[in-house]
Amino acid sequence: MKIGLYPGCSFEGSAREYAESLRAIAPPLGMELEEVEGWSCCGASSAHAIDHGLSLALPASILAQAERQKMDEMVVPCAACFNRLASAKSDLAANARVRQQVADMIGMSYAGTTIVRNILEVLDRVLTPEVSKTFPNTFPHKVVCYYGCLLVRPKSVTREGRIEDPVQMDELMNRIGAKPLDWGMKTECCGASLSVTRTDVVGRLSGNILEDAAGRGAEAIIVACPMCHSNLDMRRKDIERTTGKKFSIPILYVTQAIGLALGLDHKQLGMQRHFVPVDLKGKSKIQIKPQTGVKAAV
Amino acid sequence: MENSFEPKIVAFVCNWCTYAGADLTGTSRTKYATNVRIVRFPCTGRIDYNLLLKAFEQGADGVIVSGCHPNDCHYTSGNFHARRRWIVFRQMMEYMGIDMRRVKFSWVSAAEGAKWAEIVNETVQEICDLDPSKEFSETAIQKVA
Amino acid sequence: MSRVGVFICHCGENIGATVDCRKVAETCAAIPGVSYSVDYKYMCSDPGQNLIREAIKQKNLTGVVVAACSPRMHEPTFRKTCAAEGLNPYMCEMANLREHCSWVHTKSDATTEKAIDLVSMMVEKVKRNKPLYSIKVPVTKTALVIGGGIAGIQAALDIANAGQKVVIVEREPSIGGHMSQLSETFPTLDCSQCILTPRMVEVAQHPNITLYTYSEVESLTGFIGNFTARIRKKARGIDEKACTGCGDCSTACPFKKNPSEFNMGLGMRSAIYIPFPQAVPNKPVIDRAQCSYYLRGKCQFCVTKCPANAIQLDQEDELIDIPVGSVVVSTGFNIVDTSFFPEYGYGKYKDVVTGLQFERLLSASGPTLGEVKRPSDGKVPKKIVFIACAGSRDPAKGIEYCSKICCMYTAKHAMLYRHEVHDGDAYVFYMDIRAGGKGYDEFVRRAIEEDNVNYIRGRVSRVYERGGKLIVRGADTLLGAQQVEIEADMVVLATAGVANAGAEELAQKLHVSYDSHHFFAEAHPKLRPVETNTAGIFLAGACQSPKDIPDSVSQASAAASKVVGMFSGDELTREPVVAVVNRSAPPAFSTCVGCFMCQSACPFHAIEREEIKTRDGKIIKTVAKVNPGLCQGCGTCVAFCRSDSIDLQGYSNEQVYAEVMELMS
Amino acid sequence: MSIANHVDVTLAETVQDEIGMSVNHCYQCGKCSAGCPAANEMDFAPSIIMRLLQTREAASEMKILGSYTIWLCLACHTCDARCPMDVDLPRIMDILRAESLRRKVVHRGARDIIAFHKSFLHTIRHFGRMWEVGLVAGYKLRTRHFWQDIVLAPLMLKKGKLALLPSYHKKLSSRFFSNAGREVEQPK
Repeated sequence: MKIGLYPGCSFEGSAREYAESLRAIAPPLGMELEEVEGWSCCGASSAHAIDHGLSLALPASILAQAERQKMDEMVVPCAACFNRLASAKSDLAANARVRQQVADMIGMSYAGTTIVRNILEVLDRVLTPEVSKTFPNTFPHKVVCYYGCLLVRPKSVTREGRIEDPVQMDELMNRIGAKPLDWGMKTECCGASLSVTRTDVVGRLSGNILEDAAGRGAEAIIVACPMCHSNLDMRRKDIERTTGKKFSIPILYVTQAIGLALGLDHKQLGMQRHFVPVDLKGKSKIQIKPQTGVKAAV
Repeated sequence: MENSFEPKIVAFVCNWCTYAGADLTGTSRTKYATNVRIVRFPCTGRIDYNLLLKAFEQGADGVIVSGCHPNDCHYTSGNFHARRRWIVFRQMMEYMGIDMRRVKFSWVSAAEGAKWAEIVNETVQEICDLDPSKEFSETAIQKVA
Repeated sequence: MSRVGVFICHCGENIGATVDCRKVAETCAAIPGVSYSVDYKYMCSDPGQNLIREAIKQKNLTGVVVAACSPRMHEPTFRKTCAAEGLNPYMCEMANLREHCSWVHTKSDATTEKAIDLVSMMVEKVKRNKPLYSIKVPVTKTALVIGGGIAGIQAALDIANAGQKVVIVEREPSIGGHMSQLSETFPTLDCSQCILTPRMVEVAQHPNITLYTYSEVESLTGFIGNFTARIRKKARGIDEKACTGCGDCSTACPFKKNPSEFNMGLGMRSAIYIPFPQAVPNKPVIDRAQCSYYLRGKCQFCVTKCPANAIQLDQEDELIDIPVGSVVVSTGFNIVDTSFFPEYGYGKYKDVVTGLQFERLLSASGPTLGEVKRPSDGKVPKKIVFIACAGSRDPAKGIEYCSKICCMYTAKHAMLYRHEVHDGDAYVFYMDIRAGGKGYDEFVRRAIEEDNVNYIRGRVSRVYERGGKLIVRGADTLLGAQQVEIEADMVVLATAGVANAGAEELAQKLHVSYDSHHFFAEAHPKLRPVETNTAGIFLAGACQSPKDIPDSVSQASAAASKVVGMFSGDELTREPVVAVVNRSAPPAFSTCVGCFMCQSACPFHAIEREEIKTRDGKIIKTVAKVNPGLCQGCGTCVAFCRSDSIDLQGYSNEQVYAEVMELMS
Repeated sequence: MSIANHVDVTLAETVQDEIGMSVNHCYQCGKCSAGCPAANEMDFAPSIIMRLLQTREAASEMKILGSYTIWLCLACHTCDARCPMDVDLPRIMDILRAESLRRKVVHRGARDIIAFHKSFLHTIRHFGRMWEVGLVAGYKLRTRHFWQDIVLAPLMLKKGKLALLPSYHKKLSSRFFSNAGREVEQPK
């Protein structure tokens, strides 16, 4: 299957292992990825936070380029970029006048013909149960799938039917022989957009996520979002500082888990880039103090 | 309305659904255009389509025919008969050269006060874009004669 | 030359504010044939009506046009007025200046213009009206009550006690409805079963009441006073005469693992079962979807075990036609579909239950025999959270309205829980407390003040499971909307009430209108709350809107009194709005050619063939004839008639053409 | 609070014009506040912001625009996903932030956050793409938080997650930026 690819900035920096693992599993899964030429940043959280025009212009320019390259579909592995592109697309579809203004801004024609897909939609298509049977290995681990916000909300943008309890990632894990556990933080926010400026908030929110995952005896948290990954992995020290607890649970990109099932080695999948070492033998070990009853009744 | 002229529109409605619906529009104080005059029938099944011709001949610019939704007819099947006869009659009116955009068919239930207001406003707007009705005097008469 | 009187009503400010009534009256005075035209503040008031009567007398009017509110509101009023003055009531017509003009337009010349058109249109009609005389039809003095819940039971008993015959049709195997599932009832906390069961028995034993349980209305034909109901009596698989209700069959049945409908799936029942101990009739029914005999053709344990040989596995559905004079619809309500609350984890977590399920957990006849135990592990919940408005007032998910009963039953639930589990904490998340009603607010205050139920004003965002606890994340909007997190053992949703599945279908069978939420529509929200738009069909209870028991019962009694009133005479007078085939003497002159298109079009089979014979009995021709008893006056036949031989009284071709021509002139 | 001193064009109107829904649509159930992951840090819970909007009072508007809340919103969309009245709070927050900047009444605690956004946009303006080093440098200069995350950088470098040089040099056309942005009306 030939499909367009918008890598997004993190693919060159903080999420290189995501890029590497995706590119590693693409051929065996029969995916041919065509990169959008001369792509720019999608604006992420900053653009729409303070400059609405920009938050439409940047995605529009990317989509316009994709159209030039005749892409019917484009996979956007970064959940944040996916969300920005998809919502800009629906905003532009909703209002012709705005569409025109934006087209003028970017100086390119924009029709909105390229369909924006997130990584799960695409993997679900190529990694069918049949295909998974042909895999050399399995990924026999207890995991929790963490979707975060950007893959599921808002419904209108993500086309996700089950926003409170999504399952595509869990199904993918099932197919590669993992045991996805039910847990409480599937779609809770990790605090990404305050990662740098309010690390304490991130510490608390991401802390809850690690705590719940570890508390249920998960061996790894599976993610499909560089923001979530960098918060849960790179910011592990900060989390431990705010929560006063130690967490050993590794964070894997969905593509890395699949890579392991495909029998690729850690290096091919960029595992060495993780801050939290990926050892899936030992269960993550931490004790969680019993919670108190009514929290905020102060 | 860009167009200045005030179209004359007559509405043939059934007593049980659309007339009641229009009453609800009133009780809920929803405003709509003044151009429509409602003629009340017991049932859309009663509406003899020659009345539409008569209306156009008399200079109506548009006609609304509205009754109960399918299956909701107070008399079980009046609205179905109306719909069936309309299929035939419409061809004749087209043959006579009447612009069929002047005739609006709709189902409005007793609970759909808001919908009635919408239908009236839409129709008035559409008819305004069509200019006053001349077809009948100009074409229809000659064709029939 | 006709002498029409035109009476323009201001309806206080309702019409007067936007329509220049004086001008309308003056303009209409000029219409040929109008000999009197006046405007007045309130036409429907006594002085107003006297104004009309005086005019009829003084000007000796031949017709009257009252331009006021909708004819659906006051046509009867003004027709009576005319009749009182000796003018045939059907010479009086109304122009709808309020609902169709003043209320939907702003003050302007156009509005007044429209008013004038509407009035003159009616004047042209009235000029062509003919005196009509109301039709007498016989009444079948039997009432059909659809639905055997508390509303149906009440209505049936009231009618039966007034000496009239009643037929009750209940879909379930037993009567009793939702009320029989309830534990205690607010605000008095008396046990639901204790007050209901005697009524149920009374129904079963009443000489005037025939009870069809496990049956449904297949169709309803005819018209007020003369309906025919076709009832499908679903096969129970039991000979009800022979069966003694001993229950041996259920004990014998090897398939006991079927979720019990009566216990909302919290308990199990066998494939052949009596829904609950106090069921009326106390006869079992075989659930053919679960019974091995029907699934695999094997196992007849019940048959062998039955001491009365009452089991009839080959029994089939029965169709019964019953003539009835009027119908009371009391099919009740249901609770919103359980897939409604993804964020509350209903269906995902066993210990998140609906209000009705919690009633069963509290009920002495319930799966836990009245002990509050949570479904997952049977432990007694020490911390319980009630979430109000679970479904109600949620336009985003489709139920905009307030379900009315939840505030009260939630207070009751919390209170009963506290009585049951003294060391337990009860929390209620609410938006508003709607406790209008006798002793209702006092009841809620008692829950808060005496039983120390913690009421927290705010909606719950999410419920999820952690370490065997249900984490309820809400906010306290009275403390600056600060977050509240409660680790609960159990969560009860104050589930919204919705129209019964199939309500729409039934409404269509009965030809009564229903609202956008599929609740049956009353004829007038204030003045005719138990009538429907179809004469002879009345509403009782929650099928019209969610209601508590007192409301349902009083509405039921109201409906019953309507029925009894209807049955008080031997015949009813019907509006003479019926079709007639023109028959000027000698009969041969009827223009009817006997194509009988009308016959095939008529929904009421009101068109008969009539042979016109010469004196020596030679048939000249066969023409159509309308049976005025059966004709409902829809007029479909008129539109079908190819030779203009059939016409509808009150909506004659002459009249409607005159209206249209007047409008456009 | 006196309901007297209204302002001529209220924030409520601005919001309504842009999201096509009256702020009165909110019936204050508090579900948004209940689910908001950042609510504990906020000076006003999201539902309180809605309430303040509903008052249409000059005083309330200053409270809103000067609030920390509008800057702490994570745009995680938990609120509007569950809002029974379909109120699009994240979009309202966007609008309020823009207005707060326009009227220059930004909460002092929000300076860092704005500094971050500014340096982010500055970086992509110059390199077309995000470049962590540039971003962080810019941020530190703006905020003087020189020591923040100082341990992270070398580690990222070691793990190959930090590019010392921007991967790509393509200035973004200035037409993309806020002056232009202002001309763009928010889609209804």
